[in-house]
Amino acid sequence: MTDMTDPSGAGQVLKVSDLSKSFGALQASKNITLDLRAGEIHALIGPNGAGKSTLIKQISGELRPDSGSVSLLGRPVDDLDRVARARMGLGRTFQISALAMEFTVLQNAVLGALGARGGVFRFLGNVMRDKALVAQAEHALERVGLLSDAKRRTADLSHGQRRQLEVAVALTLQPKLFLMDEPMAGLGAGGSQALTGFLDTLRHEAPILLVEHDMDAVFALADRISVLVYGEVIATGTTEEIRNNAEVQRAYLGEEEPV
Amino acid sequence: MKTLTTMALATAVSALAMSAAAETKIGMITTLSGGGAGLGVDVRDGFMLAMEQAGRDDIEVVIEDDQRKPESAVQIADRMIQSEKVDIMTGIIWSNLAMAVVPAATAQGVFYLSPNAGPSALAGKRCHENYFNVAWQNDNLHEAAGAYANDAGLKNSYILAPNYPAGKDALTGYKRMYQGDLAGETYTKMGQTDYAAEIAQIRASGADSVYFFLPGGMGISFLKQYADSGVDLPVVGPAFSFDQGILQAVGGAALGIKNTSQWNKDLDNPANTAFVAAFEQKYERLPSLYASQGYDTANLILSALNKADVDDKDAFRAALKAAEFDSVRGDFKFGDNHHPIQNIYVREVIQEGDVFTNKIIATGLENHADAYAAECKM
Amino acid sequence: MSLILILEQILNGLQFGVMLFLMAAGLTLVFGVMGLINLAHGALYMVGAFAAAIVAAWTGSFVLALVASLAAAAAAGALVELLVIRKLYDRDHLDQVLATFALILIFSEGTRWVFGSFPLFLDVPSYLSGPISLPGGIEYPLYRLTIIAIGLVVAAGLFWLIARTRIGIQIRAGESDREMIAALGVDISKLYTLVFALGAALAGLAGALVGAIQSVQVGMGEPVLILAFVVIVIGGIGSIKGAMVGALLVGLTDTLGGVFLPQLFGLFMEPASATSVGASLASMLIYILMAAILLVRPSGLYGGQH
Amino acid sequence: MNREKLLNTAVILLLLAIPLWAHMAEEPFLITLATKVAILALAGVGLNIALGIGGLVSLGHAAFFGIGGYAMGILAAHAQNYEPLAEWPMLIEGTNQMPVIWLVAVVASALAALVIGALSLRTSGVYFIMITLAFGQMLYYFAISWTAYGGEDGLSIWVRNEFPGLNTLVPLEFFLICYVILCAALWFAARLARAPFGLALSAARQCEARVETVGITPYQLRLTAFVISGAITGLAGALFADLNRFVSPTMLSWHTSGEIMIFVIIGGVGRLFGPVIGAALFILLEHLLGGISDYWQIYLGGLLLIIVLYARGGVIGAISGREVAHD
Repeated sequence: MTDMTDPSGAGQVLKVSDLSKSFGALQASKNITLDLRAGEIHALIGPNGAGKSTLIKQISGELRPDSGSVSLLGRPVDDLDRVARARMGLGRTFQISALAMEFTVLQNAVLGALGARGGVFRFLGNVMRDKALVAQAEHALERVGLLSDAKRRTADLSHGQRRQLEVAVALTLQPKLFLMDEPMAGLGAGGSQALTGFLDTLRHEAPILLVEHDMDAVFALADRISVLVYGEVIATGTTEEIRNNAEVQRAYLGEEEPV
Repeated sequence: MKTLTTMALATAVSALAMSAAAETKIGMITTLSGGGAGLGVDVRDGFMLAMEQAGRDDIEVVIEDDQRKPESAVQIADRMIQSEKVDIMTGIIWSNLAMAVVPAATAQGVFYLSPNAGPSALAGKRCHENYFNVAWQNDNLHEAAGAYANDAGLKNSYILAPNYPAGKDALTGYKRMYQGDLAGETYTKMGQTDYAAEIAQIRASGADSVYFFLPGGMGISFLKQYADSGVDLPVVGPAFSFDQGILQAVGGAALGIKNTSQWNKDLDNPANTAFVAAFEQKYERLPSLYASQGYDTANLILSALNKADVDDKDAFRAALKAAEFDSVRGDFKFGDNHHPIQNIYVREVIQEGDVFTNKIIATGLENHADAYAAECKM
Repeated sequence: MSLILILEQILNGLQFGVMLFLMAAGLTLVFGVMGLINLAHGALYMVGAFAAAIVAAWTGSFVLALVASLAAAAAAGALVELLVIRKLYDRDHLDQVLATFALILIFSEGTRWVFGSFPLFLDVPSYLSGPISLPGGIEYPLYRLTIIAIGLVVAAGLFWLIARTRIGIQIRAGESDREMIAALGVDISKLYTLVFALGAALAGLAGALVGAIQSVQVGMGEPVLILAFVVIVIGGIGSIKGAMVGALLVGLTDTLGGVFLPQLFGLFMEPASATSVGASLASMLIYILMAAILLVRPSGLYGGQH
Repeated sequence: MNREKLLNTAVILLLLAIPLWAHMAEEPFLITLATKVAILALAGVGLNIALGIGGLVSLGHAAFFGIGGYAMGILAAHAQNYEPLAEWPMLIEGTNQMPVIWLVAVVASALAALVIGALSLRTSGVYFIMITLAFGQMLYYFAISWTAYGGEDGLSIWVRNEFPGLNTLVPLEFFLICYVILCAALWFAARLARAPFGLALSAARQCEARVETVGITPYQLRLTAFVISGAITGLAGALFADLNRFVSPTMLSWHTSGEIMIFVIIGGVGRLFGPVIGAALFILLEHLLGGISDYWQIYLGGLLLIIVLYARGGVIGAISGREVAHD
């Protein structure tokens, strides 16, 4: 196994050390260690059921690991819940979109801006007339290409558009790092390409830990790739290293088209 | 408007024409739906029987259901007084509803005649010249039970009642007359249906008798469970748990139990004989205590109307106070606080054919007045 | 206080708990399998008691009355399931609360319409009446012992049904995954009707058993219903085992609290106010118990995540 | 104006016009009915904040309604008997001034909502429904056995409490007080729904994970909503007690909780004016159906079933024909 973790810890935005989690007999995470550095896109790939979502949930604070530790921006966050980690600057998108379906697209984005700014406990002013919040929300929508849909009901969006909205809401938080769970799913070729181009520019704003099945996107975007199989990281390295890694080919890529 | 019953059934003219002719308007608020509706139905039926017998076409009775909710009762009362301009009100079964309605009604100049509830406050400090109680002050039947316990030589009673004001008044009333010791005193939960724990306490307490006040379904449950428990101490209670409506549901468990009442169907006076026969004929069931109270209330009103116009309040009040009517209880008169001074009898539950009913076996208290009359400054 | 009295009170608590279990089992089963919260469960208890009272009056047989209570409540349950409840499975809890609240109004007032406001008569059969002597000199009503026995037999039967039979397998499958049992080729709507009728029959049986020593009247189901809710919340909604433990806990707490709290207060207060304060506190005791348990375990003692 | 707004305007104007007409036509009971509608609608507006926006199905709101009622009853009873409420550590007198009573009712019910909410909101879904129901029952049994203030008999107040400058014994003037409070509550609820808090609370109902991911704790949102909701319902309870000049444990029973919920549902969940229309319809039905039969609750139950099963948007939904708007 190729260890590419930076031992010095410099520029580490996220560090996962020796994380383990079991559900009964099933060990979903086995001594996982990985990190995310400033300015990079670190892709996490692996077959279905490899434990990617479980890992994401432990990083975001939704699930508690049995052992091991997670640090954000150099600070251990094992005792912090999901809300606190979000406040520290962890922006997240979901595999199955988690949006307020009755809201308009803009309202969802404004909610993100509100969460970032704080001041939720205000009871009288009209939040949709708060110029700063709306501007921030519209800016985020514009960046993902959803501004023209701002007035539509979220429930009426296509699956791809919901993914875009997820990214936009994460953007409004101006996070220090992104955790993206399959943002390309259901996007179609054109949308997928557009989002790939966008994420490419985004990495300079904040690094991204990207879980993705779309291998074209992964190999186009990722600076580094980690391969998760049966709850275990079997390899971490540059796209080139992973492409050539025999173990990876055997365990994972071998079953698919050669990349 | 829920039920508008226009009297004067002797002549079947249109309701409209009659209400125009009516000179006296009586508002009856009573419980006709929900828990305890049986009592209201009996009061209403007794009351309307007397009205029908009188056959007067100048009296209109408006009947409304309070659902046993104080809030409903208050609002119906407001409407009857404000919109329908009733002269006389009656019908309320429960003390808490009476406390909510009566003070405001009498303060607005309406006469109120209680056919059932007799809370102590209305007999004492908060008595009112326009308020008459035709049934009893709440403590009366319990006092008679205490007196009977002395007569029967009971020396160590276990007493129980629900944990609410009328329950406390009941035990206070019993203790006021009772001279023996108490083997135990228990307040049960309101609406409690299982008395196994209390019966176990009674068994262990060494009591020689049990006195209980558990109105409605609570009494049925207690009696059935008591009969089944094998504890065979004599039981005494007020008439409420042994009345005609409820007795059939208790069944044999009540046989032989002594209970106190100001009325029974075997009271030997012409008014009562006629009443029992007429009630059975019209409604095809035996009259209850509540029916007798409704009947007396109506006859008291009728007797006063015969002597005075209801608009002449002082004259009408005096006519009510005189209480010159043939009560089914025999002698009936009011004390200074407008509460009855009357005999309270001891009855025993018997079986006639397949119907459970009561017979009078003794007089518990003679010409008994309530304990609060002195507090009434009228 | 003698040991015998304490033992007798424990038996009383046990009997109360067993009766609550019969109510709670149906509620928790219906919630576990169909995800439905049913406020009208108390109405089925009332239906059972009324059916028993009527059949007992006709035939004079208590056994037939019990059979009638099971049949009538199951039939009423199946009917309600087919007409109303079926439409509620995919709805949120709010719709379920309201629709079943509406059913309470209809059942209660409908029963009053048909049978009037006076309580009906239902008595313990002569062969079960009166007390028997237990070892240690306890005199205890035979009928209450019978209730304990019937309740325990029903509980055992229910555990067996769920653990060992085909229907039980389907029920357990339905709890974890509705699609899976559809995939197994089970007619899910028939299963739901069956489970609902089973729950209703248990409630009806409880109503009839209890009706013989209490009063058979409109509205008799509601106080019991609320206690049954407390039971399943304590036990964990959907768990039969939780319902059993919760029922016994509530039965014993309520009975023993009602007996001992006033005496406890009597140690340092004058008797009149001690009985009053003690009785007040005793009536709130099970709710305090429930709040305490939920503080420690928000989904009850044996509850999973729902 | 869309149809929902038109309907809302018509309803609120009608609620004002009927008592004004009744006053001139000397039909004081109609005014009393309208007052009851306004007060029950206020209770519904309170519940709707928790239920409609926050999705908190509380079957224990009777607790706050009753606490508001008892705040009025206790203060006024002490005032009418000239007995101080407390002599130690300081002398506290009862009062018959409505503004003071309202303040106490709001604070007391808000505190109760804080305690009950803090415990209940640890659970969710069906547990939440049941635990709120159980807390309501706990207070109900407490009130029944609390004989110092009447126990099951309740507390009667001989004369309605006073409001500076008005004669509250005149039905119309008391109605206007209630009407103004209802309008203020509606205004507040409308603002709240659009405010940052309303947006976040509504989002927490729709998708808890979304709210957490943007760094907002749903528990705090819900607890705040529950407290506001309880306080408004408590204020309605104080007014209701003053309307009847009477308070009893009936106000605390779970049937009351069910009825408040029925107002909200008949009108339409989450609709600003849902409780107003629901309460008006409920009172109307009670009086119309009550005239047909003693067993009117059968019809009420049937109607409720139909609305729940076939008309999920309630009356407003049926008339204005569109989903709840959140803009």
